Amino acid sequence: MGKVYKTAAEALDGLCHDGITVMSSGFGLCGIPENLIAALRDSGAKDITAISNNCGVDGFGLGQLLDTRQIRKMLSSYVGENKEFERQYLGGELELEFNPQGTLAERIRAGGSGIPAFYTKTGVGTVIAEGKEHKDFDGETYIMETGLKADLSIIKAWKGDAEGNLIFKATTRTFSPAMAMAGKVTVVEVDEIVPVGSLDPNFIHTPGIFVQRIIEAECEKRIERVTTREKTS
Amino acid sequence: MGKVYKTAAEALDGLCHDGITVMSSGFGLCGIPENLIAALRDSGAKDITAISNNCGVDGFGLGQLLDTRQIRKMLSSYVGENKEFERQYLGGELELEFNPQGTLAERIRAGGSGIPAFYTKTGVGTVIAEGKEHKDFDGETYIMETGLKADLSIIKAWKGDAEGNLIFKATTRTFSPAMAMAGKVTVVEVDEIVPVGSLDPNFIHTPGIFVQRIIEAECEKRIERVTTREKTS
Amino acid sequence: MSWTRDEMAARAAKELEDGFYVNLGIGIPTLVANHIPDGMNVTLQSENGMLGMGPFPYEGEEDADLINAGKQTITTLPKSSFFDSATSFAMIRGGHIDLTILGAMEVAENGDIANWMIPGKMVKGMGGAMDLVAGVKRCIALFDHTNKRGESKFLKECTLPLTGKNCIHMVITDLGVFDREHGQKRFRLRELAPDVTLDEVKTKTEANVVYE
Amino acid sequence: MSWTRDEMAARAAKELEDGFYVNLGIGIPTLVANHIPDGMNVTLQSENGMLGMGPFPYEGEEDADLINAGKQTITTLPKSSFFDSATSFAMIRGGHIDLTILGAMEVAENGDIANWMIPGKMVKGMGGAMDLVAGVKRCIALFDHTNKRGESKFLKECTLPLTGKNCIHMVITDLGVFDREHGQKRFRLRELAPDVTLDEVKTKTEANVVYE
Repeated sequence: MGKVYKTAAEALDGLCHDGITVMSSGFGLCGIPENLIAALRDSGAKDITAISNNCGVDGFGLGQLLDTRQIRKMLSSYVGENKEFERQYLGGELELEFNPQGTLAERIRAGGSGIPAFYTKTGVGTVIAEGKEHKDFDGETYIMETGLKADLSIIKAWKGDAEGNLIFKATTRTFSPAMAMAGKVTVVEVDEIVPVGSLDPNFIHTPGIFVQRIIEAECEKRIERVTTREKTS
Repeated sequence: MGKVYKTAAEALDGLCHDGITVMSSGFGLCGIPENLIAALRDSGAKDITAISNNCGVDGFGLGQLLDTRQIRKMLSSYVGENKEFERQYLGGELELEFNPQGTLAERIRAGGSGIPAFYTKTGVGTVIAEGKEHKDFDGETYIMETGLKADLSIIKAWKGDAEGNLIFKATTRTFSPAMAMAGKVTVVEVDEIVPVGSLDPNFIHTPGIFVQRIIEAECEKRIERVTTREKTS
Repeated sequence: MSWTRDEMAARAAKELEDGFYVNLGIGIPTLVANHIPDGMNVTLQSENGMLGMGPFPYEGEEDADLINAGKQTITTLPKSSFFDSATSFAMIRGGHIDLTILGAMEVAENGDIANWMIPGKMVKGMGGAMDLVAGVKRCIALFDHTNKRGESKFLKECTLPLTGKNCIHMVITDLGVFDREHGQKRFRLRELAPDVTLDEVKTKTEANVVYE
Repeated sequence: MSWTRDEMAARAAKELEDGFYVNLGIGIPTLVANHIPDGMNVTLQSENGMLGMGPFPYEGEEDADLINAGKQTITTLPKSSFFDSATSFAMIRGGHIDLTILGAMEVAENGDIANWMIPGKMVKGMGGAMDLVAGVKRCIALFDHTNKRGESKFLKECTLPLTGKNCIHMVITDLGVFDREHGQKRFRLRELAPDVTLDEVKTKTEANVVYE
């Protein structure tokens, strides 16, 4: 029953199959589960529905699964950094469902929280609202959005313990806590596995109940846009 | 524009009026804003709608506002520890709306998050579901619950800074983060005000944006049920 | 001899499995914690915002900021974590808790449970009970088979206001164990307490139960 | 002389108030951060989960784990806090952000904005823009008054797919400032850039605007 696995491949063993729905953490290239994405690619699973805010860049992040044609459908809020994505999408090989970023985040949280649907103002009067139930509350119009779940969530954390308790660093957190809740099975890669009891119980971001498997793994952590300022003395 | 106030009375100055809706934090007597409750009592505001998981005990916590007949209506999940509550309720002086604890928590979070309503399985087939919209998702029946907001939220935190950033200790957290979000004005009492920059940005439970006023104040922290075990040597 | 409260709790503890996350109700269910087998990793959730509930503190070491859902002072374990109520009930409602063991005033043969309200008496509130029975994967009701007047509490239909419908998977009373697997509509008698006879159970059970 | 991009940003910065929480869009709006008056406490939110966005790091001090919503490396301030996306958009959707300043492809006289999609071209996605315009208390659109062909981008009606309806409260372009208070339906010209004539604005504005 131990949650700790040695490698990304072992951690995904038995979990990947054709047609699987996978949530993958991160914002741009920040906070993506690099090793688990590679292991998912190597599993050969096809016709994947991928739920992720972005789709990496060409050849990196989820972009790797485009090169191998493993993704059939993407749910994202922004996919602007990827030529191969554009090619496959315009060629009709890839299905795409845009979600406003906040709606995407809340749908994932709802899915993991036993909430099948909720109402939001976001997207009212836009293409996003088409075909969705509209309802008025206090004289304002809202649309209904549904919860999202996944067969598998792969996420990146900073530190974790053998019980699956996790903490996240800086802006790598983004969708990870919600995805950990929404995955039928959640597999995590962390920079460092620490002994149980070394994380302060007041400051655990994701309690171990939401995590089924965990590995320690090194990431390249590529930076999409290095921006700096000059030192003025 | 500073958020730091000296006393509970000053922190509530100008915020209390008859008919106000107030959210008050805590679970039982754990994590209740003792000083702000006393200041609310002293404000003399009447016909208060109080949203709080419990109603304190006789003469302590929100129980104090029962003695002074300031509460007209309570939204709670459990009010079992209070004789004066029982007396006023059975005498028709006090209105009471029970919410399942998880529904109450989620309604408050929703209210603070711009979500006017959501669906839940909790309470389906019970008195809680009466008069509420029912809807099926994937063959299961859910009921619609609405978001809750307050004119004023009074909450207790462990440490806070002048920007309103907060951390909570142990099981005092409960409804506080959601109530901070759902209050039009949120006033906090903390055990300790610490310098801005001394709280680790990775481990702030409630970001300062949700907090308008803050005081440092000592609490009695009465324990409702002291339970201990014997030392076996 | 029917089971004592502690024996009922011990029997309920046999339903635990390694790796389980469990929420125990107030009363007899609380005693189940004393019967977790050594070496089995079971994590107790307290719906006021804690996973990994530890034992009661030693005298003088109580922390007013650390209580369980029954408002008792408790302690942490190395694996413990704290979270807010919205997250706690996301955990419960979202089906992440493996098992809950709850007290009951009445359970019906269709799995309905009533354990929060007696009309005409002062109502204390349902607390987290409605969320637990609606959300947790498996719900066990643990209660005395009959009331003080000797009347069955395991009924054809609940007479008290419900906590949840069709949500109880197993019933453990002082007389025995009844369960229904997923998909099965009716409870089946699985086990009798020592020296309790089938006749006694049949006499004291109003619910239509399969007796093999 | 119409305003430069930097002058537009400086003009937008005049809408900031002490204590404000502000979300700045990508492009010209980002420049507004350079014009926050000294001594004014303005907290910048980045929708990927940060309050209190600091300046770009010095070379060699970039942290791959710390970026803004434009995916640029940034730094923290003493007041900074991090949180997850669900909380970040609870903040936005729940009306806790005082002001957002966004770029636009088109704004209509009724306050509609289009800034995410040009049909026929590859669509990159709306990111957080739809949430921002729907949730933030006050929305300012900051954009060049005309496109490359000299055609007005401040229109009677948007021609591109909308980001949000009736949500823009102020328009700042290279030619001037237009606003509508709450409840007012139409925008009113408030200010002209230096040496820009009323005639020029009228010629270049398709929207029905109140010119006093």
